Amino acid sequence: MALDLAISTLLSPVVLFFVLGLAAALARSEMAIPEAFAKGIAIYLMMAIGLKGGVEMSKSGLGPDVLAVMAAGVALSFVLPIIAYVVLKATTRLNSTDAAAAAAHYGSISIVTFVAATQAVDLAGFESSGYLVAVAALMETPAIITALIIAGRGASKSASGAARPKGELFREVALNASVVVLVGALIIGWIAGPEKAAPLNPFFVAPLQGVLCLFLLDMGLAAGRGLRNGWRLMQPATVGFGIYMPLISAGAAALVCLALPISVGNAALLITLAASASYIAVPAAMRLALPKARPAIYLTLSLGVTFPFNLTFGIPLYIALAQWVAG
Amino acid sequence: MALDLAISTLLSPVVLFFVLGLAAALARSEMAIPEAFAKGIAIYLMMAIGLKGGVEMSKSGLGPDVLAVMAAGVALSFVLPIIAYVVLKATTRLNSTDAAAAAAHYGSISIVTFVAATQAVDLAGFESSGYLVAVAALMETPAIITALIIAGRGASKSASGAARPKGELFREVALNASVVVLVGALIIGWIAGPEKAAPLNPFFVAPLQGVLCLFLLDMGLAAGRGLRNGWRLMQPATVGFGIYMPLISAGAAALVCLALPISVGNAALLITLAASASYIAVPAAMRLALPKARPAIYLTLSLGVTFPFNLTFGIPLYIALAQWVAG
Amino acid sequence: MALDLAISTLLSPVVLFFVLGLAAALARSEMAIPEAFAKGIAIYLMMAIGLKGGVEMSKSGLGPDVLAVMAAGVALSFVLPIIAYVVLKATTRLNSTDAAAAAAHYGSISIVTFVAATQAVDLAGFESSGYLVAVAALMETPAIITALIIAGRGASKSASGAARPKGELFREVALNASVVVLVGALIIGWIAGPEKAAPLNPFFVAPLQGVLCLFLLDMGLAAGRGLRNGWRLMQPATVGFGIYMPLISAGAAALVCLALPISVGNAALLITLAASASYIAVPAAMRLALPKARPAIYLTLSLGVTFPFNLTFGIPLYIALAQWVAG
Amino acid sequence: MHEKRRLELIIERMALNRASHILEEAGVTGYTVLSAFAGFGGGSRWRRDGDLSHSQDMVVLIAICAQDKIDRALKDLHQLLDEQIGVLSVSAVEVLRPDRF
Amino acid sequence: MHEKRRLELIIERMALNRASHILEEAGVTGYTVLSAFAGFGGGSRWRRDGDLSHSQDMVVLIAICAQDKIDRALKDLHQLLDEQIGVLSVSAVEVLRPDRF
Amino acid sequence: MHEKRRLELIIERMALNRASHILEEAGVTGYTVLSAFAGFGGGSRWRRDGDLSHSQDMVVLIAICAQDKIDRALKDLHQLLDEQIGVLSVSAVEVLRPDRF
Ligand SMILES: Nc1ncnc2c1ncn2[C@@H]1O[C@H](COP(=O)(O)O)[C@@H](O)[C@H]1O
Ligand SMILES: Nc1ncnc2c1ncn2[C@@H]1O[C@H](COP(=O)(O)O)[C@@H](O)[C@H]1O
Ligand SMILES: Nc1ncnc2c1ncn2[C@@H]1O[C@H](COP(=O)(O)O)[C@@H](O)[C@H]1O
Ligand code: NA
Ligand code: NA
Ligand code: NA
Repeated sequence: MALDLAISTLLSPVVLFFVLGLAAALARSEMAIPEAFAKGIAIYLMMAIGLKGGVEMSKSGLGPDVLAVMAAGVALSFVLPIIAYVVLKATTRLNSTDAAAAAAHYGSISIVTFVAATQAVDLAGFESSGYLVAVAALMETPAIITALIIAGRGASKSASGAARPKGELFREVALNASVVVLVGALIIGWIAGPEKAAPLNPFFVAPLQGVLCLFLLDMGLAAGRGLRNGWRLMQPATVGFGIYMPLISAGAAALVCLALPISVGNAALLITLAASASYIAVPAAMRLALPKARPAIYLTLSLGVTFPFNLTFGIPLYIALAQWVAG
Repeated sequence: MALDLAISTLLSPVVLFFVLGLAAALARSEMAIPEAFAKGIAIYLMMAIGLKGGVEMSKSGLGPDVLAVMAAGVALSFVLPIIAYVVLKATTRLNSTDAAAAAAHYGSISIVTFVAATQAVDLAGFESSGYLVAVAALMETPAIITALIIAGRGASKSASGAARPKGELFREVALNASVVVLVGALIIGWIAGPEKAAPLNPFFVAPLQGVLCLFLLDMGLAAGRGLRNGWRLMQPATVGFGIYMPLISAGAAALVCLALPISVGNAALLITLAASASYIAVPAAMRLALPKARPAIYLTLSLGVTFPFNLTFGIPLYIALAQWVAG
Repeated sequence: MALDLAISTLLSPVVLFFVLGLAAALARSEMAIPEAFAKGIAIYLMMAIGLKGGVEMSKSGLGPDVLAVMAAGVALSFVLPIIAYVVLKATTRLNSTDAAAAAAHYGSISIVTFVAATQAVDLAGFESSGYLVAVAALMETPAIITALIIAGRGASKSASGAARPKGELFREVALNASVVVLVGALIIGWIAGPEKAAPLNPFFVAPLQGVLCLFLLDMGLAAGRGLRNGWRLMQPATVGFGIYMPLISAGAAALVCLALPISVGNAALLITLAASASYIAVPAAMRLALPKARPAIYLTLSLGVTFPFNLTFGIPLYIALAQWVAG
Repeated sequence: MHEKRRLELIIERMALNRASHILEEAGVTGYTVLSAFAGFGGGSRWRRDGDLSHSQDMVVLIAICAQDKIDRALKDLHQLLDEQIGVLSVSAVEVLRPDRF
Repeated sequence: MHEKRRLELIIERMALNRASHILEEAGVTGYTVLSAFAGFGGGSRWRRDGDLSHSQDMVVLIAICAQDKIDRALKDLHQLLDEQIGVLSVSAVEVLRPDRF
Repeated sequence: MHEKRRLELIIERMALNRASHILEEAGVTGYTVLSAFAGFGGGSRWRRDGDLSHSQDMVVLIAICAQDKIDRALKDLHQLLDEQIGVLSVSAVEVLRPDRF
C-alpha cells in the first residue's frame, strides 16, 4: 500500500509540475514565474492553509491533547537543529556557520510538504486535525533560535552584529510573512467557523490543488537553478544528509508520538513536519542573521534534495511510520 | 437587528483580514503584498463588480428613476467636498490645500465599502440594483473637480501648472484605471447579459468574497503603515472628521433619498457611497493636481479612519437610515 | 449560421474586453496590467490549455492519423513564412529583415486565437481533439527557423552574430516559456488522465473563460498602444497583408486538410492555427535573432490587425472552410 | 570616448509625465525610467508594496545627454521640483557615440 | 549647480535595513532604493525571479549627500560589507539645492 | 578610497545575455541589472506594462570595474550596440576595496 501510494504520488500532477520546473531549469530554459506573482501565490497558500486549519479547529477546539502535540512540535523544532548540526559536523566538512544554517532549515518546516502529506493521509484513509496547521506555524521559528545559539558558540569571537540591533532582528524573523499570514488566517478561520468561512471556499478551497501546481512549477524552477549553481559545493556526504536527516527527524518525531495521545493521521503530519525542511522563511532569516553561511549549500539541500525526497518517498514512509507508533 | 448586523460584520473574515493587516503593519512586520499582484487584484475587483452591475442592469434597463439616482449621485459627489472643506477649515488647522485634498476624498467613493454594503444589504433582506455600480463609477471623479476649484480659490496666486498641460491632467484623472475598468466592465456585462456572462461566473462571481479577503489584508497593511507614518500629523479634530464626515455625507444623501423614487436597498447603497471615501483614485489625482497637499493626512483619514469606521459601524447605520428615508 | 456565430462572437465578453483595452489605449488612458501579473496569467493560460489537451489525449491516444496532422502542422509552420515573405516583398516596401520577421509571426501561432476557435467549434456543434494542443505547440517555433534562413539569404553579408553563440540562441528560442509550459502541461495532463486531473478543474477549467477576459483586456491595451506607436510605419499594403495573409494561410491549411483524415472540428482548429499569428514567442525571438527588424511593424501587424480580425471574422470563416474540406 | 552628462532625476511617480515633457521639449533624445521600491526622506521611510493608490512611490529617470539640453531644461525642472517631490543630480560620463545625445 | 556626492550601495536585500540604519545615523537626509532583477558575481549569475525565499537578490541604494556624511558612515559601511554581500561606490555629482543634502 | 570606473549599459532586455557574455569574457568580476519600466527614444515613449511579449523593454546593467576591463570589452560592446538598442556610458567612481574589481 505504501508502494501504491508512492507511485500514485510520483505521478500526481503536483509532483509532475515540480519535475517540469526542475527539468526546465536544468535545461537552462529562461522561463520564470515573476517574483511578484510567486509571492502573491505564496501568500494565497498561507491564507488557504491557515483558514482551513482554523475552521477545523473551530469545530474541535483546543484540549490538553492538542496542547501536548503543540508543545511536542515546538520542542522538536528546538532540538532537531542540534542533531542536524552534530550529524553535519561529523559527516561533512562544512564549517560551523554553514552547518548551523543548514541545521536551522531541518528544524523548521515546509508548508507545501505539509499540504501534500495532508492529502496523502486523506487518500490513505486516515483523518487529520486542523490544529496541525497551528503546530506547523509554531515549528517555523524555534529552529532559527537554536541555530543562532549554535553559530554563536562555534564562531564565538566574530564581531558581527555591531551595527545590527538584536530586537529588530528578532522582529524581522518572528514577524515574517509566512508566520503572520498563516497564524492570522488560522485565527480568522477559527473565529469565523465553517458557516462564515463557507463563502470563501470557491477561492480558498476548491482551487487549492491547482494553485499548488503553479507553485510547484516555480519550486521546481528554483530547485533546478539551485542545483545548477550549488552542486559544485555539494560533497556526496552533504547530499546524503539531505536524505537521511529527514529520516532521523522522522524517527525522533515518531518516538515523541509514542508518548503522545495522537491519531495515526495527526502523527503522520507531525512526523512529516519534523522531517520537512524550510526553503522560504529560514533562508531569509539566515541572510539576516548568519550572512556568512552559504545559501548555495542550505538551499540546495533543503529545496533540491530534501523537498523532492519527502514529496515522493518520504510521505508514504512517514504515514507507514505513523501507523506503527500511533493509533 | 442593526446591532446583530454590526457584530456579524465585525467578525466576518473580510473585516478580520483587514484587522490582520493592520495589526501586522502596526507591529512593524515586513510582510507585504507585492504591488504588481495587488494592482492585478484591484483590476480583477473592478471587472467583477462592473460585470455584476452590468448584468443586473441588462435585466432591468435604464428608466427615468435610474437616471434620477445617477444625477443625485453626481450632484452629491460635486457638493460633498464643499461641505467637507468648510467643516475641515472650521474644525481643524489644516491649510487650504490639505483641506481641499481631503475634501476630494470624501466626495468620491470607496468601491470596497460599496461591495461590503451590497452584501450587508443582501443579508439584511433588502434588494439592491445593478445600476448602483454605475452610480459608484459616476461619483468617482466629480469630487476631484470641486476640490481643484476650491484649492484654486484658496491658493489663488501659486504659479503651479506652468509646465503642466491642463488637458493631459484631465485625461489622466478621468481615464484612471478604476473608472475605465469599472465602466467598461459594466457596459460589457450590460451587453452580454446573464446568459453570455454565465461562463465568467466561476472566475468573477464565486471567488469574489475570497479575493476581497486578500485585498483587505493589503488594505489593512496600507492603513497600518499609513497610521504609523501619519499619526504625528493628525490632530484629534482631524481624526474626528474622519468619523463624523461620513455621517454628514450619509445625512445629506439620506435627505436626497427622501426626494427620490428609490428602494431601501438602493438608498442604503447610495448613502454608503456618499459616506465612503476614496483611497485609490483620488490620492493619485491629488499627487497630480495638488502636489502640495500632504498624503500622510488624506490617506490616514480616508484609509485609516473612515474606511474601517464605515466597514464596521457605518454600513449597519446607513442601512437603518435607508429604512427610515426610503421604501 | 456563420453570420450568427460572427455576431455572437463580436458581442462575447472576451472580445468586448479586448475592445475595452483597445479603446482605453487609443484614448491614452494610463491604465495598465502590471507585467508580473500579466506574465503570471500567461503561464496560467498555457498550463490550463496544455492540461486540457493532455487529458483529452490520454483518452484517445496517438494514432497514425494524429501523427499525420502533427506533421502537417509542422510543415505549415515551416512553409507559411516563405509564402508570407514572398507576398510581403511583392506588395509592400518593407526591407528583407522586416519582411522576414513579420513572416515568422504568420508561420507561428496564437494560443488565444486557438482557444477562441476551440470554443467556437464547440458552439457550432463540432468536436475537436486534445492533440490539437500538441499541434499548436509544435507549430510555435519552426517558423522562426525559416525566417532566420530567409533573413540570412537576404542580408547575407551582415557580420551580426560575432558575439552571439548560435547554440544559446537556439536554446533561448526553443525553450521559451510558452513552449515549455504548454508542452510540459500537455504531457502532465496526458500522464495524469481525467481522474487525477479532476481536482485541478476548479482552478484550470472553470475559471478559464474569466481569466481570458482579463488577458484580452491586456491584449487590447497592448494592441492599442502598438497601433498608436506603429501606425505611422504602416502602409495600407502592410495593413492589408495583416488581413489577407491569414486567409492565404487558412487556404493553404485547408488544402492540406483535404489530404488528411481529419474531422471538421479538428480541421477548423488546424486552419485557425495556420491563420493565426504569434505576438509573444516570436517577437521575443526576433529581438534575439533579428534585432534590426522593427517591432513596431510586426507587432502592429500580428496583434493590432490579424489577431482582432481572426477573433471576430476569421474564426467563423475557418469553421465554414473546415466544413467544406473535411468531414 | 566622449564627454557627456548623465542627468538623474529621482521624482515621485505622478510627476513623471511632467518631467518627461520638460526633457522632451528641451531636446533630450532619450531617457530611461526605473521604479524605486523603497526610500527615505523627510524623516520617514516608504515602501512601494502596500501603497494602495500606487502613487506615493518614486521613480528614477536617467538621461544621457549634452550639457546644453540640461541648461535648457533646468529652469522648468527647478520649478517642477518646487512643486513636486524629487531630487536632481548631474554628473560627467563618457559615451561612445557623442552625436546621439 | 553645486558639487555633492552620489553614494551607490549595491547590497543584498536582507542587509538593506542595516544599511539604512547606518546611513540614517550618519545624517543622510534621503535615499532611494531600486530592486535589481539579475546579476553576476563570484563566478555565477543570479535572477530574482525563481528565488522562492525572496532573500537572495540585490538592491541598489542611491543617496545624494554631502561628503561629510559619507565620511561618517564609512566605517560602519565597511564593516557591513565585510559581513554581507555588497559593493559601495561614490561619485561626484552636481545638484540644484545644496542645503538639502 | 580608490578610483575605479562605473559602466552603465542601458540595453534592450533580449540583448542582456549577449552583453553579459561580453563583460564576463572581458574579466568583469561582477555586475548588477535593473529592469526599467518606461523610457523615451527615437521620438516615442514606451512602458513595460502592456508589452505582451515581454521583450521590448530596456534593462540597466551596472558594473563597477577597472578601466582595463572596459577597454577589453569596448570593441565587442560597440558591435553589440550597432546591432541592438542601447546606450553605454562610463564614469569615475571611488570604491573601498580596489582589488575586487
Ligand atoms: N540618452 C539616453 N539616456 C538614457 N536612456 C536612453 C537614451 N537614449 C535611449 N535610451 C533608452 O534606450 C531606448 C531606445 O532608444 P533609441 O535607441 O533612441 O530608440 C529608449 O527608449 C530609452 O529607454
Ligand atoms: N538625498 C537623496 N538621495 C536619494 N534619494 C532621495 C534623497 N532625498 C530624497 N530622496 C527620495 O525622495 C523621496 C522624498 O524625499 P523628501 O523630499 O526628502 O521627502 C525620498 O523618500 C527618497 O526616495
Ligand atoms: N563590480 C560589481 N559591479 C556591480 N555589481 C556587482 C559587482 N560585484 C558584485 N556585484 C553584485 O553583487 C552580487 C554579489 O557579488 P559577489 O560578492 O561578487 O558574489 C553580484 O551578484 C552582483 O549583483
Ligand atoms: Na523539520
Ligand atoms: Na463619498
Ligand atoms: Na500561423
